[in-house]
Amino acid sequence: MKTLALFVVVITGAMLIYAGQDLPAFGDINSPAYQAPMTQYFIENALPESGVTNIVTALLANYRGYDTLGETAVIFTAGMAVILLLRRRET
Amino acid sequence: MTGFELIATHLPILTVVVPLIAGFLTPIVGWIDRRLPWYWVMLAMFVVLLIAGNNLVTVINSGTIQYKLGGWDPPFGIEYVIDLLNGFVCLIIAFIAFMVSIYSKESVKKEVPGKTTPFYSVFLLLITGLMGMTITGDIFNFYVFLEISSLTAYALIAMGDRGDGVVASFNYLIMGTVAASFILLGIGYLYAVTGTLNMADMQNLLPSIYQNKVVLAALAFFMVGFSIKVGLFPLHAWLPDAYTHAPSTASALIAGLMTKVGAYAMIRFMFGVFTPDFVITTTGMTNILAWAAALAIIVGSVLAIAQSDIKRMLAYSSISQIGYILLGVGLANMIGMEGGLLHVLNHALMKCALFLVAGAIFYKTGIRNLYQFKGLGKKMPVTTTVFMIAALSMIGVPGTVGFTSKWYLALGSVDAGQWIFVFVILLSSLLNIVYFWRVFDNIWFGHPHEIEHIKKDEAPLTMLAPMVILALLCVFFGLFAYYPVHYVIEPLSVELLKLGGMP
Amino acid sequence: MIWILDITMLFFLVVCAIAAISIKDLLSAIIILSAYSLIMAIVWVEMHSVDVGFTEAAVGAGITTVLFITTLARTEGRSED
Amino acid sequence: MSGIQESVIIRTVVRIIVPFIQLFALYVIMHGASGPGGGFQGGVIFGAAIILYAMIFGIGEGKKKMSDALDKILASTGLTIYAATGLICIVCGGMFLQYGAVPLIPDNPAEVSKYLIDLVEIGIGITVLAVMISLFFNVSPPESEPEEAEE
Amino acid sequence: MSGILDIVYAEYNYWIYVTLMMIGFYAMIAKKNLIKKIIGANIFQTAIFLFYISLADVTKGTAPILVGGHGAEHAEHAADVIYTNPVPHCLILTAIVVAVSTTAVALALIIRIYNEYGSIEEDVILAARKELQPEFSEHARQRGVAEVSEQ
Amino acid sequence: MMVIEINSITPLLAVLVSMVASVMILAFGKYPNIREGWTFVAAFIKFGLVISMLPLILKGNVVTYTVVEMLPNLPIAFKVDAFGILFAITSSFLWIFVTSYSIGYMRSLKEHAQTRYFFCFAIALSSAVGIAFSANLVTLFLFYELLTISTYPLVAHIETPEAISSGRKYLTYLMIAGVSLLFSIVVVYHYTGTTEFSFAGIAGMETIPQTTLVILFITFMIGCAKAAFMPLHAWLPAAMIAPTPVSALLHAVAVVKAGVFTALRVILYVFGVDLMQGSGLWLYMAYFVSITIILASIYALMQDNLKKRLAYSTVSQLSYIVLGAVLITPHGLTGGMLHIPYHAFMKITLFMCAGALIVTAKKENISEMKGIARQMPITMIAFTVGALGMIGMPPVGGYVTKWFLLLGAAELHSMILIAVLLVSAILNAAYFFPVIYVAFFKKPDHELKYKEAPLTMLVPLVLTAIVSIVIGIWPDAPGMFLDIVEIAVANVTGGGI
Repeated sequence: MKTLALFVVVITGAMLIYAGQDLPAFGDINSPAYQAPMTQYFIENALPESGVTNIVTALLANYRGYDTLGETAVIFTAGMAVILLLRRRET
Repeated sequence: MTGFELIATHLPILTVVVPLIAGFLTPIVGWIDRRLPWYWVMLAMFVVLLIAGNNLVTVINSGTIQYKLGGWDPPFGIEYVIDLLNGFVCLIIAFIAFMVSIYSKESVKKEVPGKTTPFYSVFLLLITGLMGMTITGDIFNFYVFLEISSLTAYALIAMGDRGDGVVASFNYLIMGTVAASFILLGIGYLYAVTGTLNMADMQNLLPSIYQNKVVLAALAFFMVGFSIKVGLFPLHAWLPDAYTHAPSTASALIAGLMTKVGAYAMIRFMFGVFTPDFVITTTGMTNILAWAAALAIIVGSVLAIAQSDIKRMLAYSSISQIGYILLGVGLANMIGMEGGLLHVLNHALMKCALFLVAGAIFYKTGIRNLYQFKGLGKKMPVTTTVFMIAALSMIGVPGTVGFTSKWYLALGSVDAGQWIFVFVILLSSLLNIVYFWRVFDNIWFGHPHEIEHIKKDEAPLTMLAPMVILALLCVFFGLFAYYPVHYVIEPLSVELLKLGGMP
Repeated sequence: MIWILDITMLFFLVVCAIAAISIKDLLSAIIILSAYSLIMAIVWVEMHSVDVGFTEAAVGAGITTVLFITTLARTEGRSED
Repeated sequence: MSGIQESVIIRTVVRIIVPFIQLFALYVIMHGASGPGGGFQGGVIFGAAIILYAMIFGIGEGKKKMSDALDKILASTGLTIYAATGLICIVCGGMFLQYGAVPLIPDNPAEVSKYLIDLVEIGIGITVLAVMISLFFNVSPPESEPEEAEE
Repeated sequence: MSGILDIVYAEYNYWIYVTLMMIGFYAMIAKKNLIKKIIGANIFQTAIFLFYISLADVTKGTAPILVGGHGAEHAEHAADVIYTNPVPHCLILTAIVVAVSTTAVALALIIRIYNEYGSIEEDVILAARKELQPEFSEHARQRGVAEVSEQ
Repeated sequence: MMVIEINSITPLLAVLVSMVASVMILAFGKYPNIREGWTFVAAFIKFGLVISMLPLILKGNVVTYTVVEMLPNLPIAFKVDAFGILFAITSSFLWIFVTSYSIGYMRSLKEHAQTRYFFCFAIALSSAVGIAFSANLVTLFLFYELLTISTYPLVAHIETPEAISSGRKYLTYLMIAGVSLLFSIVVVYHYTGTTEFSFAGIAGMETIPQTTLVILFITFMIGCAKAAFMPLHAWLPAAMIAPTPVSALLHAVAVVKAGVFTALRVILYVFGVDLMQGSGLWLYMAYFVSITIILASIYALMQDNLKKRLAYSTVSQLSYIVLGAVLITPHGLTGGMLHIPYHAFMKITLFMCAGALIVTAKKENISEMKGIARQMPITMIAFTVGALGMIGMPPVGGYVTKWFLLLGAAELHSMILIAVLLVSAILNAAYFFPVIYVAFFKKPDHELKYKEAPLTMLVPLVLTAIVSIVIGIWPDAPGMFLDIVEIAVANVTGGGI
């Protein structure tokens, strides 16, 4: 089992390192992700469109508000799941 | 704008939001009266079914529906895109879930006593998760809903057999977490090189950077992640236990839907995020997939023969059937793709019916060992007939749904010049006969020693009705496969493979 | 630019991770995991993602640890590997 | 944990500190729009306050502050606030969660969205705190708790 | 700074996250103790988060909270500031919540497993399961066959 | 020859009648008289419907009906032509007799699960007629599989371990056949884009490369394992464990004839006469079936169990039919096709006699049948009639088909095939005469105290014996089988005889 695990882990690691060669450098301002229209749009429009100064909040609650609804649903699901698993009886 | 039009515009989002809100409110509904949640779930599922049906009809009539959540334009906000593929899968989800929700009344009462309210809450959230995964056009949103569906699935599976269910669920959780993390990593990779999260946008941006190693790594991580999710052969370890030990309702739902949605996601990512020529020719990913699927078909069938627990047998059979779907996709030609997609529908119908039957038998007799099924044909004639029809369908007898997909897959394999896959499909038919026929023999020919006089003792109507409907549909779509094929599958395959000069 | 600090903390992360998975006493492992989360939170804040760092501090070092420890209280504290 | 629970100093400190943590949590929730923080972090901190209280004074005491039923209802309510906000946007003629469509303040969708973001953050906060508490109550050992033994 | 250090520096986060991922992944697969597996899962997931956050960072950037707060009076000042990429932050906030939810469910499962089998060691549980389940064994299958041939 | 297609729902009704009846049989399972009443009614209606199409067919038309387009370009459709109706008339006509016979047999032996028996029987008959009327390979395959599945419970009817294992054997052979058939259909569809039968063979078959064509032909013939060609015959003797009416109708008529029918459909209507000749496949197939003819006869000779001997005789006789078809000459074709009904009538008579012996005398082995003819003269006379027919003695029907076959072989100047036919006739005589001799002339070991079988059994077997003689005396009576066969042969060869 341990050998197999090591094997799998090493393969995964190899894949990660392989991909790492082409990843944009750390802190690179010219990375595709930073230069993408999406990022620039958010930085420019967060305040005028959402009225909040924290861009992450604007993203979280407004542009990607639906993701956050899903995230809250995940939390709720976890709560329900734990109730389902550990509660002896319905109260 | 009238109220009706208002609702019509927002149907795409309602597909997901209706079960979601219903799921939130279930605890309150259950708090009012403990018997209410079932009716609540039924109602919600019925509404979802109508919506999903409407969505598909709209898509067929007037093309892809786009829905901008929050009113933000696609690359910036999250977008819902309903095209033929996910409209079709959504309808399957909605329908199977509706059937299972009807069925669940008695079964849940017996198998999950005293916890019906949270059970139904989780049930609805599972549907939400599956719907969300299917319908979304944004890869990160996909991940969020993937996690909703996974968490609910863990919880539902753990409600099954004491001990076994929990261990099965835990193993699934570990595997599922690995899968989800891989997918998250893949999403991160794609985001790192494209700077977008929208699937359509990504598909436009990716072709220019296909030589980038990150893209290939992302594809690999996605494939491994989804392979775990669908239980493709070498990564199937969680599946048999999970299916076997879950409560009947959950087994039917998860077996009918979870893996289908996983397969859907695989198809979506392969052909909707990457481009067909990249996955087919540049990387040869489809070819690898086809071989893995062929292996899964054989190994799943062979292992199914070795089982004596009926649910376990069905679980291994699922592994092999998933192979059919992925084989069709992996063949990557028109006919094979049609077969694979058609099998998504077909397998959902058949496997759900079979698991419901196994649940009904367990509900009535407490038996899961198929060698103890003697005399069941006389005791539960309707249930066993449903089993018979669904099983014949799995075998691929013409006139049932199993035949149509098998036909396409075989034809697709011939078209691809892969004769070996034809033999795999035919061999698996034979193996299916072997393991299902043991059950037939025991059901129809047995004389139980212990029960001298067998009385008819069927499961309650709420359990029987969905099984019978599913069995009838198995035959209906076997004979009238023309309709799904003509309206959905054929245009869909063209669209996916980018044949016919579509952009 | 405080990249020396950065690298030191990242190094600590690896040390913590290895310790967390190899120590046999589970309570210690959990506390180390908590420390790992905290360091991670600091690293993130240092990378200018204050929201995420804040959350990780509250969740990873807070709730997750509490849940782990309460779980330990209901199960057993030692691991065989 | 019994040792800690009997310590007078800790009990007093906790009794004093918990309201402040809660206040801080509310601040974090409301401050999410203009600085780090938000519904989730605030909810977790608020939940942590009650968890801390329950750890020191026993789960029974904790449950007096936050009963199971209340917990469930809060969890549902928070999410319902969120989803209802989305649906209100639909009713007002926008897309789901299109805050700007709500004609709360005419001609200034950004202001509307600011307030609705706060509302949504509160919804998240409520759900998160309820679930966090529920998680803790369910995961923690039941035997130290006399009420549950009666069930 | 020497050339090698430059390379290491340029991508050091990536090497760390790869290492952390491998550690976590290894623990998930190879560790027999269930809690260890979950610890591994946590490390695994945070490693991915680290990757995302590294992706977001920009040299000389600042946190994505608009400088100068509300209003347009500071707009000209704000234009000079480089903000880090907010998108991964948003994603990871969501992902952290997902991770903690998964952990909670996993811990609940572990408690249930411990209640059933009295152990959280995988091999002990496996042995206990084999003992408890004669009906899935080969023996039972053959017994089934024997019943058929008795007739 | 102009072939007019007439669209009519009658073929579907003919198939569905017994399906509906099977439901009624289940519904009235608790009332045996009503239950069997339904069987009778269905049998008569079915025969009526089939025969009602005969005048149209005799005019040289075909009746078509498309039930549903299952997949694009893949309909479930019926097309009744002369060859199809030949098989349909045979099986639906004999169902009437066998129904009566079954009632007597099952009630005399107080068999269990009679409802299941009649239910499966009705389904099997539907399938047989469905096979006869299929317009394309897929429809044929559908009913082919249905036939396999519905006859399995009949074979394993008595539910002893031996029966179950025989059932398994039956299933194994036939399902492998089914899979092989499916494979062949897929290949045909792949190359030609259609599976619809055509009088001259499916257009486009000639484009298939030679090797593939040979493999295809082989897989098709494996698919026709219901026809019990020699290496694949083992299921047939094993299936003899079924109740005798099942052996009689299904394993002398419906199932095995379905196999042969399929083989002929494939040879004549898929490959087509020209392609068979062009590729030389006919010759190999002719030699191949010749081996079956001879070997099976020798096997029959070695059996003491009467039903098993009849089973091997069936194996041998079935190959006559295929032999006739692959001779490709009009005479050979006539002989082969004509043997379908002729063999059916004669063999069913023999089986029903064997069943009567089991019911009244409880005897299955030939060596125990000494002097039995004194007690059961009618049965044994009918048996003799059947046996004479099989050997090919006038005036019983069998000589007609043998004559045509010999003519066909002679036209080809193939001494080997002629020799095969003659040798097999001698072998037939060798395994039937001892039975007759033992029954009529040997003295019983001790006093025999039983009488004839019940009337419900006796009447059908006498009637089929009479029919066997009639078709031998007036083979060319108008509207009789020879007329139909002539039209069928004209269809495939593209002209008159």
